[in-house]
Amino acid sequence: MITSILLLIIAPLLSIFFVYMAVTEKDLLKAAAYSAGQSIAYSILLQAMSTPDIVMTYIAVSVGLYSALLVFVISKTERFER
Amino acid sequence: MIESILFWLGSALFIAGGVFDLIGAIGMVRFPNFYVRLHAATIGGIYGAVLPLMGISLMAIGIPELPGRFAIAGASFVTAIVLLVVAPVGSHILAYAAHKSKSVEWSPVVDKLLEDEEK
Amino acid sequence: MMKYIVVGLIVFIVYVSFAGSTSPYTLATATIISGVLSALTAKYLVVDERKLMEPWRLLVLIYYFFKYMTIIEFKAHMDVVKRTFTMDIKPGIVKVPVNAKSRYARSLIMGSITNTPGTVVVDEKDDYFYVNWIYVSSPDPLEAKKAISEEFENFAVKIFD
Amino acid sequence: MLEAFTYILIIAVLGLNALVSIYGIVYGRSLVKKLISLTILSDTVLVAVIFAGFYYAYPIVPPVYQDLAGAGREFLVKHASDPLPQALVLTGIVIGLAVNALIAFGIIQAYRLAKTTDARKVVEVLSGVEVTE
Amino acid sequence: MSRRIIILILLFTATLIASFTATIILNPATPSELKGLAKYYVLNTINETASPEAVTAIVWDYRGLDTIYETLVLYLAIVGGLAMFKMSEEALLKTRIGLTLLSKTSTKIVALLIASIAAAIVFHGHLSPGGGFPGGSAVAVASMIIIPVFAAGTLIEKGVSSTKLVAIRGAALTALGLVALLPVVKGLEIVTNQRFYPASILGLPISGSLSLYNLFESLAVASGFTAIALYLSIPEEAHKGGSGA
Amino acid sequence: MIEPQVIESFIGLAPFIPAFFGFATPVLYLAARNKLIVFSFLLSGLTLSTMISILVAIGTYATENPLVFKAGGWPAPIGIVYIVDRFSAVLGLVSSFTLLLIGLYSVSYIVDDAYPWYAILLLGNAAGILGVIYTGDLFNLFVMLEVTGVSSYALVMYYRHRADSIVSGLKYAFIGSLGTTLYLLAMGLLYSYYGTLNTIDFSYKLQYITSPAHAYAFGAIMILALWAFSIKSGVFPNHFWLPDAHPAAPTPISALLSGLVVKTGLVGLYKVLYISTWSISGGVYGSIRELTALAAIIMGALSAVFGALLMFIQRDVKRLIAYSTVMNLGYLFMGIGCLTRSGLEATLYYTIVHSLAKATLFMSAGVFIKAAGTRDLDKLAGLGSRYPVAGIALAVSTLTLAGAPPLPGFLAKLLLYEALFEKSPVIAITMIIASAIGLLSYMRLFYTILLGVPVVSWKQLDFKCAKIVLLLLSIVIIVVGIVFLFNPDFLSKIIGAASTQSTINIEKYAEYVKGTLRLP
Amino acid sequence: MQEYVELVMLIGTPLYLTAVILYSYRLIRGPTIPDMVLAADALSYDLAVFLMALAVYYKTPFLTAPPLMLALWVYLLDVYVSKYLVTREVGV
Repeated sequence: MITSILLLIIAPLLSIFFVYMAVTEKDLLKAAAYSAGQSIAYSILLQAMSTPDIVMTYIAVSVGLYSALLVFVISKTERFER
Repeated sequence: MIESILFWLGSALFIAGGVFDLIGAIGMVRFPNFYVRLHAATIGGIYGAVLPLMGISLMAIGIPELPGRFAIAGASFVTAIVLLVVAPVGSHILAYAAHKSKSVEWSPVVDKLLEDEEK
Repeated sequence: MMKYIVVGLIVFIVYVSFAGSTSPYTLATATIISGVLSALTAKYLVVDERKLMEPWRLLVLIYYFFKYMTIIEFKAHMDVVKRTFTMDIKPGIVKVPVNAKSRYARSLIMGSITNTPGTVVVDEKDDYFYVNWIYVSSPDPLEAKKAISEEFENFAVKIFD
Repeated sequence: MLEAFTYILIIAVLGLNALVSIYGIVYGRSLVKKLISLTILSDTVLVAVIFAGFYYAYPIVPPVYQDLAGAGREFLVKHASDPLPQALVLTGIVIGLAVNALIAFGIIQAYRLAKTTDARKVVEVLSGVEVTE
Repeated sequence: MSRRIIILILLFTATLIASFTATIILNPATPSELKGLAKYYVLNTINETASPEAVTAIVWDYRGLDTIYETLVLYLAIVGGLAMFKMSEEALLKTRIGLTLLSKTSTKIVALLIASIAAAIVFHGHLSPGGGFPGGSAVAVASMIIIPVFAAGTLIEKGVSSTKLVAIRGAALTALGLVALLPVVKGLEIVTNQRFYPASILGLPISGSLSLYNLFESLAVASGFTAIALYLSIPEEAHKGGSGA
Repeated sequence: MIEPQVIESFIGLAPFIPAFFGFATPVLYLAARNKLIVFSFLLSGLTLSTMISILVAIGTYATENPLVFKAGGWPAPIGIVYIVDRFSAVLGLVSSFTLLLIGLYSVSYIVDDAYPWYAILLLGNAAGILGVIYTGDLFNLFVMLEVTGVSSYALVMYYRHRADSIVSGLKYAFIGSLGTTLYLLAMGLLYSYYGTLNTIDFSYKLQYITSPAHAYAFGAIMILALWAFSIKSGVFPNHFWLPDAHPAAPTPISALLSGLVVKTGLVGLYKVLYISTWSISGGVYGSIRELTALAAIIMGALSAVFGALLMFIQRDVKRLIAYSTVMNLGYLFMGIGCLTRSGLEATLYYTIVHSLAKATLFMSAGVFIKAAGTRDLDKLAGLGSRYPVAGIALAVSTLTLAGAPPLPGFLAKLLLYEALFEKSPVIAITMIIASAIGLLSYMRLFYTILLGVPVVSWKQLDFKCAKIVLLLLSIVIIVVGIVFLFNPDFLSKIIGAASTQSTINIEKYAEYVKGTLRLP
Repeated sequence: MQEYVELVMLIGTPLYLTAVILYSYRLIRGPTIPDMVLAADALSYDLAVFLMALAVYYKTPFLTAPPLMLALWVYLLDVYVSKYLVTREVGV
């Protein structure tokens, strides 16, 4: 019981940091890494809610594909937000 | 009998993995630059992840009333193997990329790679 | 032919142990999948088919795996754990000569070096590895090799060359 | 009490994250930054939908039967996580991915044409276009 | 200590304090049981859809129409990207840099491991969590790792092109659509499962159409993601020469 | 005659067939690599779905009750059901017919080599529009909105070498996906508080689930849904993407977007305000519902006035037509916000007229634009006499939209005016003012193109398909106008019966659908 | 047996979650990109273990696939970011 409660507290608190940093960061590659961190935090929350179908799909899309997509986009456009 | 031995061996590995993970994390925070932090991350990757995963697979086999214990054991063993293959590549290519792009400031004792490249 | 069987066997084992059951359904699908995947990938994975015929290489690999995970790794871990608290570090990149020829042997050495805390391979250029070392005791290539990669190379040559 | 605290905390955090990401969508300078904020917003909403079906049970397990005969029905009804929001979110994730991939393509193409990803400058480029067809 | 960090810490503490006080003042009753609709799904999934997995049962049977149109959305996005990015993949064959030796060797092994794991996820999709989309995306990891490590030209050289991949995706989705459409010939509604498809073949549990859907969906997802990665990996120099603004 | 029960099991095919044809197109393209084959495939898909929608429309008028299609045989709320009442059946018929004509027009309009992708996107869009109109499940509505949305974003960005189309497509995509994300949040709230996703089931749950917390949740659901739908429809505070996106697309797509895609928000609002909350009578829920409707009316009124004013100052002909869409969607939101039988009647008729006329207007303007190579209105002067068919179509559609008497626009405006006057004279007067300002712009368009003096050279184009389409559409518009205007009986049988079914007889409607529900 | 599992988890949870927080600190602070990606790596390997242990704790074999996926997809992040840093163009 205490383990899942701990997860339910820590994961959202971590996500605040990652979301805020991702939104305010000027270096877009760093922002992509923060967004990956945010996805990891959310997937802890989802796993604590015992939804493995979603976690699998969510990790695949949000940690993997979005990061790859963002790196592709950054490599084809520009890295810093002015 | 054999099962409780497996369970306790697995739990010992799991907890030891936690300790190593914590030490790795401390190293991650304390070390001064990226090239040194790589080694802390390796601690977290091998004794902090591969070993406890094997521990979990032993632990799962050691609990007779656990439903689907062989599934858990098999999956965590496969995960351990995948991590063993993947973890060095992660550190290695990150170090390679950091050195190539010169994005990290550090003061090494000796940097043969840089010397050879400048030659 | 051998390479297809070996690759198929690996796929079969991974599939069954990940699915975690030995029901007829799992075994049936595992057979189909291992056939398909080995037909597709074996030619890219296996370079020299003759080496697959020598089972002692596999025994050495397993022995190496256990020795590596317990003794070598433990020593290296303790070393870096100590440095985590004392902060007694002297990082640098040293050159390490390597004699192994085949790609798999070299990769095994590189992976082993990187997986031991304290050493990370940064780059590889004509018969030299450039290794990032947490405590450079000596910048000389041969001495560095003795400290870092000698044992790995012996095993790797036995297994893959 | 602890459960109530986690309940409120998660709602508060999801709300805060949604607000921060909407801020990013509206005030982000770069189109890529807007895209990142959009992904965060959709992720937050998806987690919120999952949370809509969440309830406190120990342990909470996936809604899957161990065997095909259907044993353990009573246990699952008390301990299974809600399957319907999971199905909805599965749909939502894929749809979000599709939209974001399309937007990413669009951003790259816009950069090729306008040589910038700054949202305001891109709009300036738009206003200077001769209307021909 | 920049302004960003200060705002972050303020937000963090404000959230914590707000939820503390809200808990103490409101102390809401937390939900402690499943909703009625969800109970129905959990209780009846085995009898009605022959699948012990309630999520897959909802995704492909109870609410199968949603999922088919969701695949359509992803398909349209990929096609839209292809329409926007029309250019030759020849440029990929010219320069092939790739990454280091270790990453190449490991990627080979990892790709094999991933493929077998993904197959396990796909083929057990109706029995355990997972299914078409997670399995297909796991296959796509393999090809998406190969692209940066070995360079995309390697794939092109082996005869993989994005148009072909989209065609594979279209073919897989056509097969998926046929699976959904076939019950119509017997006067049943589309996406009907258990009244048309058998629950098992030769004693192997396949849950009717669910395993077929999973198979085709995974093919479609894998080829679609690979297509996205492929035409995003065409270098910019190739674009500058030909068709500018 | 086919029994309605048989038709019921085929309704699902109407959106599914275009989707299926879309799936099969790339294989066909790789096999044939021929534009004509791909487009005939496209047209056959659209024809099939048009035939099904005709059948469905006949079926709904053959019985008193709506048709209920259960996907996979599952009753609501367990599975997805399509609830097709007369309102949706008529809209579906008009939409699929217009889509077919737009597809035919595209044959001669799309000449570059990305045509197979264009065909797939058009088919996907057709699937999405028909799905939005037919579905009776609020989450399925979200999926269908996204199908429509994604294909529209991609189609707006179809001209990949033009900065304006890419940038306005991006803007559209950002705003649109923000809207649907909010709608998804509303669906989460809906499931969390009411435990259902089906419209009729929701309406029955509203009767006995009441608490302060539920009132807040209901308010949030309504606000989020209204916001999302107003984004999809391009109504006042969220209209800013529309005048950029609609002109930037290829002309058939402009016709599609302005004629049909913006209506998806309207249909969604119909499903939320009429079908799923009909059971509310007074109380907190009642006032929330009234307020939402009032908000829709106010947004509609503002958008009508703004659209009319901004329309007047445009020089770009496609932008002018796009602003006219903003104005007309404002009228429609005002109509749907009335919550009365006459309001719904006026909305339905106006929607049909607007879909046909706006598509015709865009497509006829497309002929002139293609001929003159510019979108500047002044440079298009006098081209109407060079292309008689397109000229006639332009004249018919402009006069329709302006509300000239024998044409259907007149009756539509009359009905809307009466409905709004019942609600409040102020709103009715707002509509008249906006309408008067709009009239000026329509007349400017009409006079410049048809009666002006040519200033640029033009190309002679071979536009056989376009000519057929425009002629057909003009005839349909004229016939619709004459039939409905001079035969009030017909009007009450078709449009009146539809709106009666969804307002006055809604209880019977819902009881029938409830009979098909299986409550867990 | 269940009480022993509870005990092991009671000892293990603080260790792993503290490590998660420390890794996240490095991920948020990490002055350079490689630092951050390395921290994300270590974070997800750590979590892979912990989430796998959650399967034993919740007594269900169905929570085992996500940790593996986490490890794999973070590997993808590594590869993409380092390839970008080396060549600026991912696909070549």
